[in-house]
Amino acid sequence: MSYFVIIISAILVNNIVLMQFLGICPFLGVSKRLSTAAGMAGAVTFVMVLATIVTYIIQKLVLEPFSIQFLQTIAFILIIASLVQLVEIILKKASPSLYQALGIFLPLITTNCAILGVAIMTIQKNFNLLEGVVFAVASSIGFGLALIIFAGIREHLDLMNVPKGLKGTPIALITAGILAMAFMGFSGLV
Amino acid sequence: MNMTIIYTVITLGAIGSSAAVILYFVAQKFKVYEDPRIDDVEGSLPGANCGGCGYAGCRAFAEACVKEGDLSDLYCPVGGNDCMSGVAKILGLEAVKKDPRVAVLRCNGTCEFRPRVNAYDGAATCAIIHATYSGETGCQYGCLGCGDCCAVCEFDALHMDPVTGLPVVDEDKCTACGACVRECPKNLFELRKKLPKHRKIYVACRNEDKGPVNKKACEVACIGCSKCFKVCEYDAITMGNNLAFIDSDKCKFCRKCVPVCPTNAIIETGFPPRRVKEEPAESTQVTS
Amino acid sequence: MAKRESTFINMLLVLTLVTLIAAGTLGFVYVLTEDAIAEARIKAQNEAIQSVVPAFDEIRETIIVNPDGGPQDLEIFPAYAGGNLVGVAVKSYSMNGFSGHIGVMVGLDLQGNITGYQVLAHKETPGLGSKMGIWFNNAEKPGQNVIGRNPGTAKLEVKKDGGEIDAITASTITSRAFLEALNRAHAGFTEKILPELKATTTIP
Amino acid sequence: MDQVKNFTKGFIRENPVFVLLLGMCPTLGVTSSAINGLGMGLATTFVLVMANIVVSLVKSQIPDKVRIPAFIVIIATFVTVVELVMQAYVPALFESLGLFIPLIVVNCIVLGRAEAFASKNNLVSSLIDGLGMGLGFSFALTLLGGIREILGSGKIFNITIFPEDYVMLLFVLAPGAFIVLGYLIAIINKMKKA
Amino acid sequence: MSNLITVSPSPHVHTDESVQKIMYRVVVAMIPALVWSVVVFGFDALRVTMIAIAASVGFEYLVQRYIMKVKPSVTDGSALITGMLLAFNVPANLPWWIIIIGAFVSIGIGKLSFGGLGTNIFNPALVGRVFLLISFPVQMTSYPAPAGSGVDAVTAPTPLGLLKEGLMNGQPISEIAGNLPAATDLLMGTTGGSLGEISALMLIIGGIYMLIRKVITWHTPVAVLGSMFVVAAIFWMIDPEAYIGPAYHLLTGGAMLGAIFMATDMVSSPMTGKGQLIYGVGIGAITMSIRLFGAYPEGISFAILIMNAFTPLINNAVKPKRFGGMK
Amino acid sequence: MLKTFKLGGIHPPENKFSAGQAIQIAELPKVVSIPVAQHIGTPSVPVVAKGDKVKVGQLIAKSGGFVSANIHSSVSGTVAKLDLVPDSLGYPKQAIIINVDGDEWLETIDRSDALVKECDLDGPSIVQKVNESGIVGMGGATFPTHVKLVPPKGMKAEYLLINGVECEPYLTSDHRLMLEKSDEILVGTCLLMKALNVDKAIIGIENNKPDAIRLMTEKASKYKGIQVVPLKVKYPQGGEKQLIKAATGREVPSGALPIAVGCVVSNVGSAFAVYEAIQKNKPLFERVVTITGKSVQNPANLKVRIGTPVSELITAVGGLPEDTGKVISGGPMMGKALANMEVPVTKGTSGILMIPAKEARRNEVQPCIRCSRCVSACPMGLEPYLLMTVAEKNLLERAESERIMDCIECGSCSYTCPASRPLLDYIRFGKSRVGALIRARKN
Ligand SMILES: Cc1cc2nc3c(=O)[nH]c(=O)nc-3n(C[C@H](O)[C@H](O)[C@H](O)COP(=O)(O)O)c2cc1C
Ligand SMILES: Cc1cc2nc3c(=O)[nH]c(=O)nc-3n(C[C@H](O)[C@H](O)[C@H](O)COP(=O)(O)O)c2cc1C
Ligand SMILES: Cc1cc2nc3c(=O)[nH]c(=O)nc-3n(C[C@H](O)[C@H](O)[C@H](O)COP(=O)(O)O)c2cc1C
Ligand SMILES: Cc1cc2nc3c(=O)[nH]c(=O)nc-3n(C[C@H](O)[C@H](O)[C@H](O)CO)c2cc1C
Ligand code: SF4
Ligand code: SF4
Ligand code: SF4
Ligand code: SF4
Ligand code: FES
Repeated sequence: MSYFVIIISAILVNNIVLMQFLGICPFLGVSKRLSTAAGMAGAVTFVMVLATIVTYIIQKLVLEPFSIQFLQTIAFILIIASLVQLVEIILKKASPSLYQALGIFLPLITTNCAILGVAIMTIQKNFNLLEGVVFAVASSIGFGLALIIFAGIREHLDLMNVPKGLKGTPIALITAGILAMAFMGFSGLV
Repeated sequence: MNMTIIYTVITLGAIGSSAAVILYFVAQKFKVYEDPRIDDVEGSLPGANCGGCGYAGCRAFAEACVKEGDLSDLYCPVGGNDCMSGVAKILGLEAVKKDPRVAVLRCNGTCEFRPRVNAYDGAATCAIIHATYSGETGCQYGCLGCGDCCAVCEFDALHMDPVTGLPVVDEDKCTACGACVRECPKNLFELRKKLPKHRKIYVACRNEDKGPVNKKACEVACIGCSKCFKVCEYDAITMGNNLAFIDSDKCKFCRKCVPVCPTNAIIETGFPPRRVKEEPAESTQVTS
Repeated sequence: MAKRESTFINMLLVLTLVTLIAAGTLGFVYVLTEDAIAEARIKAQNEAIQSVVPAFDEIRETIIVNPDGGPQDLEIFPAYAGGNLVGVAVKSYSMNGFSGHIGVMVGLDLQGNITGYQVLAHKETPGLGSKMGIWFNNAEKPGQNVIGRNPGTAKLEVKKDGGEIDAITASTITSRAFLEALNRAHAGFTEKILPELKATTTIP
Repeated sequence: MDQVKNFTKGFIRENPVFVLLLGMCPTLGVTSSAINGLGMGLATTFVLVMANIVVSLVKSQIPDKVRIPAFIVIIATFVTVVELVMQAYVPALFESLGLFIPLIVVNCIVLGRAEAFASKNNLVSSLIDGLGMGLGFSFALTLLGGIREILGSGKIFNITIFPEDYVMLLFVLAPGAFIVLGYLIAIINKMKKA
Repeated sequence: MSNLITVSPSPHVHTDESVQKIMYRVVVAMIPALVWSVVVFGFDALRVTMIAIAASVGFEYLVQRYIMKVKPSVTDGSALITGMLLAFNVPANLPWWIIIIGAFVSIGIGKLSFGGLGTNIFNPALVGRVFLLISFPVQMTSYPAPAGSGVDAVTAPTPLGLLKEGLMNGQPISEIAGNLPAATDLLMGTTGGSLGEISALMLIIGGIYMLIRKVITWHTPVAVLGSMFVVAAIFWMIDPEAYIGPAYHLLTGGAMLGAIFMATDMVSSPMTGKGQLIYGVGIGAITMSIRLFGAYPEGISFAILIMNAFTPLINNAVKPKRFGGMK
Repeated sequence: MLKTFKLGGIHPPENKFSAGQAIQIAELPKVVSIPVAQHIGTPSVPVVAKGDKVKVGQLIAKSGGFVSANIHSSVSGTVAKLDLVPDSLGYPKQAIIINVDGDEWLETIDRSDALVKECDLDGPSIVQKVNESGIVGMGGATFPTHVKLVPPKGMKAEYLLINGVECEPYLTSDHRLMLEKSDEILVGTCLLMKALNVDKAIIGIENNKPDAIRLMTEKASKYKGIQVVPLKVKYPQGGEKQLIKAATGREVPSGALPIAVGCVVSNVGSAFAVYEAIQKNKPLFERVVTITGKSVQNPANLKVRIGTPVSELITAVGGLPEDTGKVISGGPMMGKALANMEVPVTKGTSGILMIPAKEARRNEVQPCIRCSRCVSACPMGLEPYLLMTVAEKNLLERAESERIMDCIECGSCSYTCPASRPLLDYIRFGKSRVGALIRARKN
């Protein structure tokens, strides 16, 4: 049941984008078209799960035993940056088609708050490794959900005549605000 | 020494050096494919992404410049010669110099000169009117006045004049990107040589009907009488399809053709006023 | 100054050096701030204790208790004045807040009456649940005041549930959770302190 | 003169939040009050300036291929410093900014990107650039925080402006952040054009 | 000009339908519920409705005229509906200034920011209502007591509120049921609640009128109510002491108002019947999960807004049946 | 339960004022101008020169290719000139202008009214004769009929459908023709069946013409294989895909021709023209035109020579009503508005409709409220509101994938749109751009 709670919480109640404000840059930047949004969602899921696992291991095996948790930030970001690079290389070699699909998003991911944020939250929330993985998967689903809903809306708005001053980012933010408002209905669900 | 500092140094050192090792192999195995000059070229372009060069945006044009290795077919109309020589410098190539050009509307059929014979009532775009029928006036060649051209101009250089019903080119803003030339369903725009002080002499008409027909449709139509053709000493004027055309590259701006036109279809702008008489047709076309 | 080439040795050297320097700096700063951080933490705790129990001059050893087998232990800080126990501060909690965990420092006198409380940590909604910090400590509104009440004798529950406390408007959930934390603190008090008190001192 | 422009551009014309749309997470996440916005802004500014200074000092010693990791390490170091110092001396603010303090690292990679890649500026202009960007960022965060605080809790910097009965709670919650920022960007766009 | 012959592309004839006619039919359909509300809540209901309408229409005019600088289109009647539905969704004793804020949010943020009629993603009235609900939780959830329900009651809880409260206290349904209004009360609307939602009967009458006048199709309302019924029935059958029966869910809260008047807003709902069924089922399912498991006793407003966000995706995925099959 | 097609469709007011008016012969004009491009396909090539004397029925322009048609003189007189004459769009098109003197027909034409049933020509000869007689579809599309009669290789026609639907409001020419020339149409149908080598023909007639249904059913029983199918009234049932769906239940796949489902569709007027061509040796040079309108004094169905100026037909029904705001060639749903009354009647002119000024102008365009009425009305299952938007934004790939090319331009969407949006205007425009794109891709 608690996995269920983690999942519902991460996807709906505490949606990483709409409620926690993580990964806003790609949320605004890569949501213009459905196809790219889906690609980004895939890439984020992949890296987020991987990063959560590796940082979790580092935290538990290195930082905590030596009581140097204050190195969390620097260690995690280094790991994430290298991991993204590594994934890029491996993908390029192992699966060029997947690389084609995800490749352009990978560089954007290092600077995606959501990855670092989820890695840190996994530690903060005292999850075990499996819970951490479930949390990461659910968070990335939440991210993907928000991104894809949003891409649909933005493709639609592109066909509408939004007032000049509000075109683009402003209306996207306002839409996100209303969406966040609607998601508040889920509060208390878990 | 404090143990914490030692652990810190060891841990981070380990992470840092392993990152370095990994990255080294990245650098070794996977060289950068993209030519860095593309970025440089793109940086030197105006970044309007207007497509005037014929490519899908500035980046695509930059890629083409780098790939082609020859700039003779590549030209950014917005950035102009300065921009192209900049590109040429980055790539170590020769840039082609092109005379600056400016869009000119070859129709002077204002509401005043051209009576309406029916009223259109449908989707208000020139393209749709053009597909629907020949237009609200007797001239099927003239401007339809819905401003499709203005809508495509990225540079805010075209505006409809509510009085004349014709678009007006703001020559200072026009970059000769050619968007209006491509857009106008009546093919009324031409990119002509740009001269200082907005000097131009051109036949502001595309009506290919015979004289009697088009005279009824529009007071300032070119009736194809060839008087200008005969008076031109530089072979700049050609006749065809009942219509005169002045080649802006050959015209020497002697202004002899202007007064001989019986319908005032030839427009001159940017010249000092003539001593003899003022052409009424000018007033509507002179841009500020 | 010429750029360094991206040779393996250079890269390894530079990166290692950078991290080492960084690590050194950090370790240094950490050592510098370590005490300050700990102090700040203790100070915050002491301030909390101070604000909830009557004047004291000494806090004796912390007592750990878990009265209801909940997920966390309670910490009881016995406050002494002139060598006599004057009250305790109980670090209590509830997991049933609107957004989960709520931490409260509860002050109790020797009878188990609430002498004060301070919310230590919560994630309740600003403007709604977050009002609990002041709501239940309002002498002007007896309906919502908990100070002076004794969870052992009074029914510290929201009125909707048949208790005697007015819930925060539109935040019944938070109110319930908050009161749960108070009751839990009292339960800890009853389990550990009361028997001792009964044993050592004579309370009527 | 150039330096002045370099410095001021971060406020409106190239404001990292309003115009460049960078660092949106902290912008939205911590601005439930003006003071939080200001705190976050200043912390970021500190990291950015320090990192810029260090990078411009050592840039010639760093091979191209490891520039980014090195830059990340430098930034992360300063972030950790900020973290530790805040924890020690302003624990309350540290609590309320929460997760977003470590996230400065990500943000600064973004904000300092030009610096990291181009590395073409000298010490002074790097410093000024960092300062300008950082203060622009702080300005944006404080403005956003201020507006949200006034609308959402009737206060600004904890000074009550109007009674609590009339506040619109939504503005201190997540949706309010998006909505206020949306309209702010629209207004700034309009101002820039005028 | 008038004596010139007109030329235009085909077709040359047009129905006598217009946007105005559609909108005013919706207004007519809402009148029974409004009248009933005035009967139950007295003059206050009328006061709230009038303020909401005046503010919505006023903001629409002012914003279009002075901020957007376009020709105001207040006569199309859509702002009128938004105002009325906003009023239908709030307690009848809401202070005037909150109503005005709600109208401003509905029209200014929910509608005109997207470009005005037809462009908005979300149902404007619900944007306003949810904004108010979150911003002013106290005022938005203190419902006046219906006339004749008891002398001393100043505020009355909604049936769903009573239910949620009881369940939260761990009471079984059989125990709570005694406090709950009877089904006939729900149908007639002599219970606490937002001013327009109380009488299921009046809303159904309005819905039937709109169906007959072809303003709406059956898909959305049936899908919303049907899916709510199914979800409620499943849980009810699992444990009738913990979950109340499905009929109760359909008759209480905003179910009818939402399903008939709000989910059917054509601007923010999918285009095809099949799409509307998916949309409606989504609304029903989300509403029920909020009602059964969430913090709020009622969730249809949130559910509609969430499904509004899915509308573009549904429109992309569900195409009308093409003549000649899919390629 | 009457048959009809399933998707979409609308019910505009019928206003068939001239349904009771018997077909009359129009007065001979003084001058005719006969355009050389009156049909879909390659324009014909004139075979007469200025000053030539011509007789009624004489070939004056030869078919310019396979998809093209011969053109015959509709009058006797002298060729005045070959010149550019504005067509109904106002664009000048090549035409042959003939000054009329008298009414001298070619001797080969049988001018009697007697019904000739027997025909000893075989299929290919019938097609040959249809080709020579310049018969094109009279239902409005003016597609050369002989092309339809030769199915592409590998395809076999199974049904011949005769389109007596006349779903356009106001128009009654097919209706009158069915009442007055029922036998001729049925014989024409038999000839077409023979040409196509099919043994089943269906005549589809909408229920609003009960007299025609009764008469045709009664007469058809005497002809083998011909069945009259009454259809429920719904526009655009006359569209060939809709008619096939309604009458046979088959659905022509997107982008395919009717022959793909074994059907060939011809208008009743075309069937009548085939009868006249084969049995009476009379090429196509005249047709029935409905001249009508709400304020028209004597709405009429006139048999008109091709090339007659529209203005003369208007005079024939009492002149242009004072309040006229728009004159349409064809029906109100698909017809073209005329900017000029001097344009000639062509083989495709089925009616002339005068619309009063107060109905001539469209309502003010309002924003789309996404009511989806256009979607429900579209007989092709398209999403007109979306097609309009993508056409407006010039998103051609999207327009293509949303199947803009399937649009039959019936106008049901524009008709129903409560916001009076010019849907079809934009869709038509989008189609032309997408069409150009597809052509460019092929080359
Ligand atoms: C965004 C949001 C935040 C909320 N925050 C709280 C909260 O902090 N504490 C709480 O008890 N309820 C919170 N609620 C729940 C509602 O206010 C709920 O209606 C209330 O708790 C129960 O109603 P009542 O207290 O009026 O009986 C929140 C609801 C929403 C939508
Ligand atoms: C290029 C082209 C080829 C055609 N070929 C055939 C054909 O081989 N057989 C046939 O029966 N009809 C053929 N048609 C005619 C169409 O089926 C149809 O009758 C004509 O386009 C007019 O139909 P409409 O009035 O419904 O638009 C062809 C049409 C076109 C445009
Ligand atoms: C929307 C629409 C409506 C049509 N209505 C009719 C009609 O009422 N009667 C008719 O004969 N043809 C009508 N047509 C033309 C038919 O599609 C088809 O081209 C014709 O029946 C073929 O016969 P023809 O080639 O002999 O004209 C219509 C076409 C369209 C696209
Ligand atoms: C059947 C129907 C239902 C409507 N429902 C709503 C509604 O729930 N809320 C609202 O603001 N407007 C509603 N409108 C009015 C209008 O469509 C709405 O304001 C648009 O969303 C504005 O673009 C409705 C209109 C119709 C025809
Ligand atoms: S110049 Fe061409 S595009 Fe411009 S308004 Fe005239 S017809 Fe339209
Ligand atoms: S005649 Fe010439 S000038 Fe006059 S409207 Fe036509 S094209 Fe324009
Ligand atoms: S005109 Fe085209 S899009 Fe419109 S209803 Fe007819 S087939 Fe559909
Ligand atoms: S009928 Fe008109 S208003 Fe309705 S969806 Fe279609 S285009 Fe929009
Ligand atoms: S600041 Fe850019 S993703 Fe968070």
